[in-house]
Amino acid sequence: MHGLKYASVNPMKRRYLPALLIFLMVFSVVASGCIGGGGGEEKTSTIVIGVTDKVTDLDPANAYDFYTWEVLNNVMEGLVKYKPGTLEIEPGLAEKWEVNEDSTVWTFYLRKDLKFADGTPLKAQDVVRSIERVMKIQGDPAWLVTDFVDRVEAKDDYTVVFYLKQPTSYFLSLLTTPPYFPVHPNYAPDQIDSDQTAGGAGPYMITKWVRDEELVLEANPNYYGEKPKTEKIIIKFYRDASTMRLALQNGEIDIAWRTLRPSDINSLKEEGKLKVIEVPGGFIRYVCLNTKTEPTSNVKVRQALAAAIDRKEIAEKVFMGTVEPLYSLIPNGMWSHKDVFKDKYGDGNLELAKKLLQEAGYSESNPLEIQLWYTPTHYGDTEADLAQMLKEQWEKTGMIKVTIKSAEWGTYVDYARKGQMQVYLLGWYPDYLDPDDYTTPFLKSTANSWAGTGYANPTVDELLTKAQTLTSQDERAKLYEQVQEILAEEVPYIPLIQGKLFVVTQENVKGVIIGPDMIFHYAHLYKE
Amino acid sequence: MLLEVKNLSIYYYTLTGVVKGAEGVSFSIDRGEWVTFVGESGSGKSTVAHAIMNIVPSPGRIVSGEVVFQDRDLLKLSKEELREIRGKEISMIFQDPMTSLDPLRKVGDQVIEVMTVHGIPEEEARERAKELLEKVNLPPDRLDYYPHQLSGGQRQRISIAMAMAFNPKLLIADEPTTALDVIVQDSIMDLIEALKAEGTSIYFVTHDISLAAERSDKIAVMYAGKLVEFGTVEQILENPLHPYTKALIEAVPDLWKEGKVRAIPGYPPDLRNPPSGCRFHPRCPLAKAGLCDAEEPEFEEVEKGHYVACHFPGGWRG
Amino acid sequence: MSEPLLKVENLKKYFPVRRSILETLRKEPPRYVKAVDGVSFEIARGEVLALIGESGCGKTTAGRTILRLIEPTEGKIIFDGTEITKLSHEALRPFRRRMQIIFQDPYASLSPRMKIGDAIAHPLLVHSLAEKEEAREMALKMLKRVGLTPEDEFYDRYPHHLSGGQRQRVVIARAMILKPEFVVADEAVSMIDVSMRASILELLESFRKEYNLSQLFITHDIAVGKLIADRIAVMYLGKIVEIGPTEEVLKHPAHPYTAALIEAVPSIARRKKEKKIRITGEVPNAANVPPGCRFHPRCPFADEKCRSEEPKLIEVSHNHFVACHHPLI
Amino acid sequence: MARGLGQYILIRALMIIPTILILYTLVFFFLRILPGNPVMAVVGTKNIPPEQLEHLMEMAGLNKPLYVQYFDYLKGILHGDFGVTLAFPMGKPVWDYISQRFPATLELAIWAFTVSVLLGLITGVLGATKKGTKVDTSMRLYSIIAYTLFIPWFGMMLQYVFGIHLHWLPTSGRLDPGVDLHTITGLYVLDSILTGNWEALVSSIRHLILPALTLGIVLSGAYTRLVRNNMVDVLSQDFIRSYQARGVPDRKVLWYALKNAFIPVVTLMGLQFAILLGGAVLTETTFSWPGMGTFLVDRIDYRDYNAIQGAVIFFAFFVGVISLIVDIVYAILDPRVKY
Amino acid sequence: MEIAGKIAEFLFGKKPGRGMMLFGLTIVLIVLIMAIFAPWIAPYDPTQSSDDVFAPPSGEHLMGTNRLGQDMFSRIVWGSRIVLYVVFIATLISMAIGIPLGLVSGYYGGKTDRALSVVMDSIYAFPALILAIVIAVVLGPSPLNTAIAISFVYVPTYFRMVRGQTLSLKGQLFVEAAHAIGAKNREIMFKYILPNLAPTILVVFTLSVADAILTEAGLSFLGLSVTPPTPDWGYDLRVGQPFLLDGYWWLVFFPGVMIMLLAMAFALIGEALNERVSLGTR
Repeated sequence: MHGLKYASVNPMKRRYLPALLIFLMVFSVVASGCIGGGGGEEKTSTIVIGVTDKVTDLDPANAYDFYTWEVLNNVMEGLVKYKPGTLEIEPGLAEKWEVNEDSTVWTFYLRKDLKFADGTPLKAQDVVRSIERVMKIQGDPAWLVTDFVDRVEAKDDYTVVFYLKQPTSYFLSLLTTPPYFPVHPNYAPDQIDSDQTAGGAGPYMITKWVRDEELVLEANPNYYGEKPKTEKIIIKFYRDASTMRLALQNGEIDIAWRTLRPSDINSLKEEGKLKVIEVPGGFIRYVCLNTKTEPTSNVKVRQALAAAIDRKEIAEKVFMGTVEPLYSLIPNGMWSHKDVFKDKYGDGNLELAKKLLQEAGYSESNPLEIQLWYTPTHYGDTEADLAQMLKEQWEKTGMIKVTIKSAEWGTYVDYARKGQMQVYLLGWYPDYLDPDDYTTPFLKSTANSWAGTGYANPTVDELLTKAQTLTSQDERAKLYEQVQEILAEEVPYIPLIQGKLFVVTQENVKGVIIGPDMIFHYAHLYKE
Repeated sequence: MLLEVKNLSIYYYTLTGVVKGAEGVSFSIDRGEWVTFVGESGSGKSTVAHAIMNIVPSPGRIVSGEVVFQDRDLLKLSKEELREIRGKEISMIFQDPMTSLDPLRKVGDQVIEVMTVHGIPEEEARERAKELLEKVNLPPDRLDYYPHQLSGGQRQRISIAMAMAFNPKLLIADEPTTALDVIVQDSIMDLIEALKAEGTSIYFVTHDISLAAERSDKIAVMYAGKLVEFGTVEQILENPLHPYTKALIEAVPDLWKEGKVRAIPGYPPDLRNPPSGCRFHPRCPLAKAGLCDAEEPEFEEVEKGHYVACHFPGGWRG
Repeated sequence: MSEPLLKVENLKKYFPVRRSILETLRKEPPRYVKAVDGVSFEIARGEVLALIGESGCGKTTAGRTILRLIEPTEGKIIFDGTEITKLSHEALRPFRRRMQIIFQDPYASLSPRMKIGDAIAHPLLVHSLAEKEEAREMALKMLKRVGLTPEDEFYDRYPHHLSGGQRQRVVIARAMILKPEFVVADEAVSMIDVSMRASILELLESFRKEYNLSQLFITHDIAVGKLIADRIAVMYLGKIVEIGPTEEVLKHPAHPYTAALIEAVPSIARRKKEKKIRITGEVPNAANVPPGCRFHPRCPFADEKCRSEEPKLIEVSHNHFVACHHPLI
Repeated sequence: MARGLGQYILIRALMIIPTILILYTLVFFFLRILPGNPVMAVVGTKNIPPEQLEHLMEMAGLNKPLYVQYFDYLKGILHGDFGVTLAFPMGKPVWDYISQRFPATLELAIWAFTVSVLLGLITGVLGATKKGTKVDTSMRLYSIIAYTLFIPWFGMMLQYVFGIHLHWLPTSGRLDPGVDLHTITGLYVLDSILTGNWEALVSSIRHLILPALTLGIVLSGAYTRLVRNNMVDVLSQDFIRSYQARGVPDRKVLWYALKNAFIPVVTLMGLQFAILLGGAVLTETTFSWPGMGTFLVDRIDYRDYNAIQGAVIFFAFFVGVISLIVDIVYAILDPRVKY
Repeated sequence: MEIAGKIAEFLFGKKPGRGMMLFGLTIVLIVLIMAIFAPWIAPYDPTQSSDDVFAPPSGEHLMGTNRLGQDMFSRIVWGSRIVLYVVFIATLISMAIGIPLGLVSGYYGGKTDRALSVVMDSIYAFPALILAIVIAVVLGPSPLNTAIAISFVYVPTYFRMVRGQTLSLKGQLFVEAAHAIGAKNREIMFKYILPNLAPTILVVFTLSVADAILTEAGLSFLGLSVTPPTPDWGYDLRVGQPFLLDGYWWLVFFPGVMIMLLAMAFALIGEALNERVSLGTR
C-alpha cells in the first residue's frame, strides 16, 4: 500500500537461513561431539602433562632453564644420577668411578650396553665429544663445565677421564647437570642445535616437537635400564596458568605441572577432586639491596628493611601458603642452613626497624624514601602482589615511603648488573645442589657482579674459597654457617621465601616422584 | 481514460516533521496524451509521478487516493501484479542519468533485464536490446559499456531505450532533461515525442514551463503540493487563470519574447507547515485577507477541460 | 571607445590529464585537456558580456582563469591597463578587491560554519577596509540592500537556514561589499528556481547601475544572456566561435553552432517552430580536440576545408565576429 | 586490460616496501631506547662470567655500532632473512618461528574475518531494510556493543560459559592433546581435510570456535554499521527506484543494492584486517593460541630484537598484501576504478 | 547563557539519537564525577590490603574485595582517574600533532605532504595494538608512557581525517570564494577550513576516545600500563582473571563492565554526534 518496503519482502530469511542452519548444525555436532568424547576413551599408555614453562633449547650445550633441563633429564642421562627422590648419587651411564686424592682427576667406566635411542652405540668417545662440544660452543651453561674441567679424555671405548682445574668436592653433582650429558652424534658438532630431537641415552625419546605447543615423548627401546611405566608422555605447553588449570579441570590433561598459581593450587586443594602433590623445592626469593648507593649503602637502613619484613604474612597472603618463609640464602633443609635472619631480626619487627631507622637519621617527618623494583612477568603474576606487600610492610614503620617501579626482564637484568636499582626483587634456581651454589654467586665479590648489590667482603671471599676446596661436609658446613652470620649482619640480600613444588594430577595418576633436584622423572608415572 | 488519479495525498514522515509532499491531487490522462507537470522544486510534481508507480521513496507514504490505470487501482494491486505493470505497461525515466543506472552493471545487462523479468527469453531480449539502441540513436556496441563510460545524454538515451522496450501505455518522465544541455535536451525530447507518436501517453515533469509549451497537449501546474491549474496548452499559456501560473509564465526568460521578466515575490512555503487557506496567498497579488488565507479554494472546472483552484480565477483582468 | 576595463588576449588553460603510474612509467607523453584554447575578448566599463556554451566548453575555466583562481597556461589578462597574468599573489591582492566572482552553486560557495553576516563582512577585514564593528555595520547595510531583511536577524544565520535564492543573495552581497568594478557571474542563476531567477538578475542589474559594474556573465542559457548582456560570446570546445552584440547575434547567428543553440532553446512565445539546423552527437572530449574546425564532426555544412583548416575570427558585420569557413550570413 | 592489471598489481606491491621500511625503522629505534637487551634477558640472574657475557653479546651481534646493526638486518630482510632469535633460544631463525606461528594466526584471522563479515552483512542488511524500526535500532545497538566489547573480557565470558560451565568446547590451544595431524599448510582445518583426518578436523574446529567467535563478533560491529549506512544510502538512490519501476523483482533489486553497498565494505576490509590482527594479540593471549600475537608478546618480554623486528616487518608485509588484495578485489568489483 | 542554551539544545534537543546521547553523557558524567571526587566517594583506600580477602559484593564492599583484601569498589572509583587521564592525554597529544599536521599537509600538498602521508598511512595500516604494545613495553609502565604509546597510534587517525577533509574542502567553492576575496592562506586554513572540520573532529574524537579506552585496557591487560598498587580497570581485570575459575566473578565482572560501559558511552555520543553533524549541514 505505502510504496515498496523491503520489510515485507524478507529475502534475508530465505537467503541466509540455510547458511545459518548449517552453521548451527555444525555447531551442535561439534558441541555434542565434545560431550560424547570429551572425557576421551582411557588411553592408559599415554599421560598428558601440562606446563606453562617453555622448552627453550633442546641442546644441552645452550639450554639453561629449569624446565628444559627436566626434559633433557628424561631424554638423556649423565654418567651419574640422583637416586629417584633423593640427593643420593647412583651410577648412571657409568657403572663405577674413581677419583684421585685431591679430587682433581675423575675416571669413569661406562656400561658396555649403552645405545642411543636409534640404536647407535654410545662409547666413551661420545662422552668426550659432547663435553668438548659444550666447551667449544660456549653457550649459557658452559661455565658449569669450563669453570671446572680442564680437559676430558677417552682412555678406551668405555673409560672417560676428567682433569679438573682445581679440586672440586662436589663434581658428582655437577655431572648430573645437562651440559655433561652425552648427546647423539646428530647434534651439530660446533654450533647450537636448538631443535635437535635426537637426544641422548635417556629413558625416553622425542617423537614429536612443535615448539610452544606440544612435545611427545615415547619410551626409548634401547634404554639400558628399566622400561618406563608409561609408553607415551605428551607435554602440552600453555601460555598461562589459568588455561592450564581449565584444561586440567576439563580433563584435557592428566597432570598440571609447572606452574599453577598459588590461588589455583589452593582452590584445587579445597575442591578435592584432583590430587595435589606437594614437593619441597630449592627455589628461593630475596630482596637485593644496593650497598653502593644512598640510602641503602647505610647498613642500618638495610637492617631496618630486613627487620620490617614479615615473611609469614607474605607466604600466607601473596603465596597463599604455597611457599615457606626463608631466613637465609641457603634453603631450608639443606645441610648448613641456619635461620640467621629470624634469629637476628624476627618477623615484622617494627620496633627494631624504627629504632634502626632512627639511628640512621630518619623519622616520621623525614622518612626514608626508596624505590622498590620488580619485574612483571618473569616471576609470574604474584610478583606485583609481592611488591605491594613489601611496600605495605615497610610503610607500616611510618618512616619509609616506597615507590614501586617495574621494568621488563631484559631491562631489569641490565639495570641490576649496572647497579642502577636500589631495592629490587630477584629469585634463584640452583644450578647444582650444594650450599656453594647458594652463597658464592651472591656473596663472593668476584662472582656476584650479576646481582648488582656491589657487595664485597674479603673475609667472606676467603671463607667461600676455602669451603669450595674442602671435601669434608662437616668442615664445610661450619664455614657456610659463618658466612650466613655475616650475611645477616651486613644484609646485602634479604631472603624472603623458599618455593615449594606442586603437581596436580587426576585421581588415577600414580608414581609422581620428584627429588630435591626438583626434576620430574616421567618414567615412574603410570595411570590406574 | 488511461489514467485517473483521484485525491492522491503523499506525506513524508521525516525526523523533523511530516512534510505534505502532495495533497488531494486529482487529474486524468487520456490515451496518447502528453501531460506536462510544471512547478518549482518541492511542489510535488515528482512525488505524484513516483506515487503512480508506487515507488515513493522512504520515508514517504501514500496516505490516501486512488491511481486508476486501465480500470485498476494500482495502489490496491498485489506486488506481483504491480511488477507485471511496471516497466511493461508503465515506464519511467528519471531526472539524473548519472544515478538512475546501476553503476556496477553493463548497460546492456540492464536493458536486457527489463525484458527478461517480463518473460522474454534472454536471446531474444539481446536482439531486441540492439534494436532499441538503434531506435534511440546509439550504436549497439554501447551495450557492453558501463554507465560511467557514457555521457549524460547517452545514459538518458539508454533509459529511454529501456522505457521503450514494451511500447508502454504510459511513460513517466521525471525531469529527464534537467541535467542536460539544450541541444541534447532537444534530441531527448524528440525521442519522447517519437514514443508518443506510437501511442504512448506521457506524464512529463519539468520546472521549465517553456519546455512544457512546445510539445505537450496539456499542462498541469503544481504549487506547494497542490494541483492549482490544469488544462490544454493553449488554455494555460494563453489564458492562465491562476495567478501563480501567470507569474510563472512571466518569470521565465524567453528568447522570443520582448520585454522584462518578472520575479515572483517571496519564497515557496515550508511544507511541514503550509500556509492556511490558499497556499499561494502569501505571494499572491490578488490575495484577499479573510478569504484567501482562511478558505482553501476548490479545484474546479472553469471552462471545458480547464480546471483551476483559485478564489479569483483570472482576477487581474479586473 | 574608451580603453576597455578588461582585456583578454589569447588565453589558454591546459590541464594535464592525470596519468596512471603505469603511463608515467611507460613514459607516455603527457596529455592535456585543452579547456581554454586561445580566447580573446574585451569588456568595457559597465558592459555585460555573456559567455555562452554547453557544459564542458571551457566557459567556467575561462572565468576563473581571468580572475587567476586558476593559473593560465598562456596568454595575457590586462585589467585596467595592468597586466595581471604574472603578478605575485601578494601583488594581486589589490586587484582581488576590484574583481569578484559569483558562483553557480549557492550551496557550496558559502562556508557552512560561518554566519552569513560574517561571510559578508570578511572581505572588508581581509582588505583592511574597515574595523570589526564598522565591517559589521556595512555588512548589515549590504544585507538590507540585497533584500535579506530583517538584516540583523539574517546576520547571525548560517547558510543551511537559507533557501537557494537567499544564499545567492548572500553570495552577491559578499562580492559587492568591496564595490568591485568587474564581476564574473558563473551561471549565477542556473541553480535557482525559475520563480526566483528574475529577482536575482534584477539584483545584479541594480548593482551594475550603481557601481558601473562590468560583468562577464557565464551561462548555458541563451535566454538569460539575451536578457542581460550587451554582447554575447559563444564558446565551443575552448574557443570563442562567435562574438557580437546581443541583438545581432540572436537575430543573425553566423555560426551554425550558434544557430543550433538558439533553435534548441524552448520557448513559450514561439511554440511550434521549424528547425532549420539539426546538429547531432555531443560535445567531444576536450582531451581530443578534432583537427580543423573543432565543430566540424557535428556540423551539417562541414566540408574538406573545415576538416583540415582551423577558421579564424572574421568580422561579418559591425563588431560581430565569427570563426567559420561558411558563415550563415 | 589484463596486462594493465598485472602491472598495477606489481606497482601496488612495490608500495609495500616504504611501509615496511618505516615500521622497521620505528621499531628498531624504539627497541633500543631503553637499556637492556636480549642477552641480558637470557643471562638473567645466572652467574655468568663477564668474558662469556661478552662472547654472548658478540654471538648476538649486539656489540656492533647501531647503524651497522640497522643496515645488517635490513640487508638480511632484502634476502628474505629475518635473522635469528637472540634469546630462548639464541640463534634459531626467526623465520622458523614465523612459519610455525603465522598459520595459527592466519587460521584464527580467516575464521574471525568470516564470522565478522557474515554477521556484519546480516545485521547491517537487516537494519537497512527495516530502517527506522526497532529492528534497525537493535542492529545499531548491536553494532556499538560489539564494537566496544573488550576482547579479553568477552573471551573469558565465553570460556566460562561454554568451557567451564557447559563443558562444550575447549578453552585453549588448537588441538586436543594426542591428536595427530600431519601439517602441510599449518592451517589445521585445511590440513585435516587434506589428510582426511576426521578426528583432527573436529578437534581443530572445536578449538577454533570460541576464539573466532570472540574476535569475529567484536569486529562485526564496524561492518554492521557500514553495511547498514551504505545500504540505506544505496536504497535511496535513483537506480534502485529505477529498477523497481522497471518491474525487476524485489529480491533481485536487493541483491543489486547489496552489491553496491558492498564496495565500500571491501575498502574497510583491509583496515579491519589490521585491526583484526591487533585484536588477535588479545584473543591469542586469552585463549593461549600459539600464534604471532603471543609470539610477539613473549619475545617482547625477552627483548628479542630480531624476533620483534621480524614479526613487525612480517605483520607490515602481511597487512600490505591484504590491502593489495583488497585493492585488486575492489578494482575487479567496481568497473569505475581505473588503474 | 545563550551559548549554553544552544549547546544544551545541540546535545539534548529532540533530535535523532537523543537517547544514545543522553545515555552516553550520563555514563561519562558518572565516571567523571567518580574520578574527580574519588577520595570522597571511595569508602576505602584502594591500595590498602586487608584480611578480608575474596569477599563477595555486600553492603560493606559494594563490589567485593580481591585477593589482597582491597575493596574493589574503591579500586573501580579510583581506577576511573587512570583511564580518563591516559585516554585524554593520549587523545590530546594525538590531536595536537595530527590536526595541524594534517591541515597544513593537506592544504599545501607537495612532496612533504606525500612523504608525510606515506609515513602516516604506514602506521595507520599497521595493527594499532601491536604498535602500542611495542612502544609501551619499551617506555615502561606508567600512565604517561601509556598515553604516549596510545597517542602514537592515533596521530595518523587525526592526520588522515584532517588531511582528507582539508583536501576535499580545499576544492570547495567557498574556499575558492575566499581566494577570490583575497584572503591569505592562513586565514583560509583557520577561518574557512578548520571550522568546517570541527564537527568531524568532534565525532572522530569521541570515537577515538572509545577506541583508546579499549586500547588502554588492552595494554593494562597485558600488564603494560601501570605499576601496582595503582588501581586500574584493565590491570584489575588481568589479575582477577585467574580467580574467575574459583567463582570470584566480581573481580572480572566489574572492571570489564566499566571498561565497556565507558567505551560504549563515548561510542554512543560519537554516533549521536555523527547523526547531528550530517544533519546540521545541508
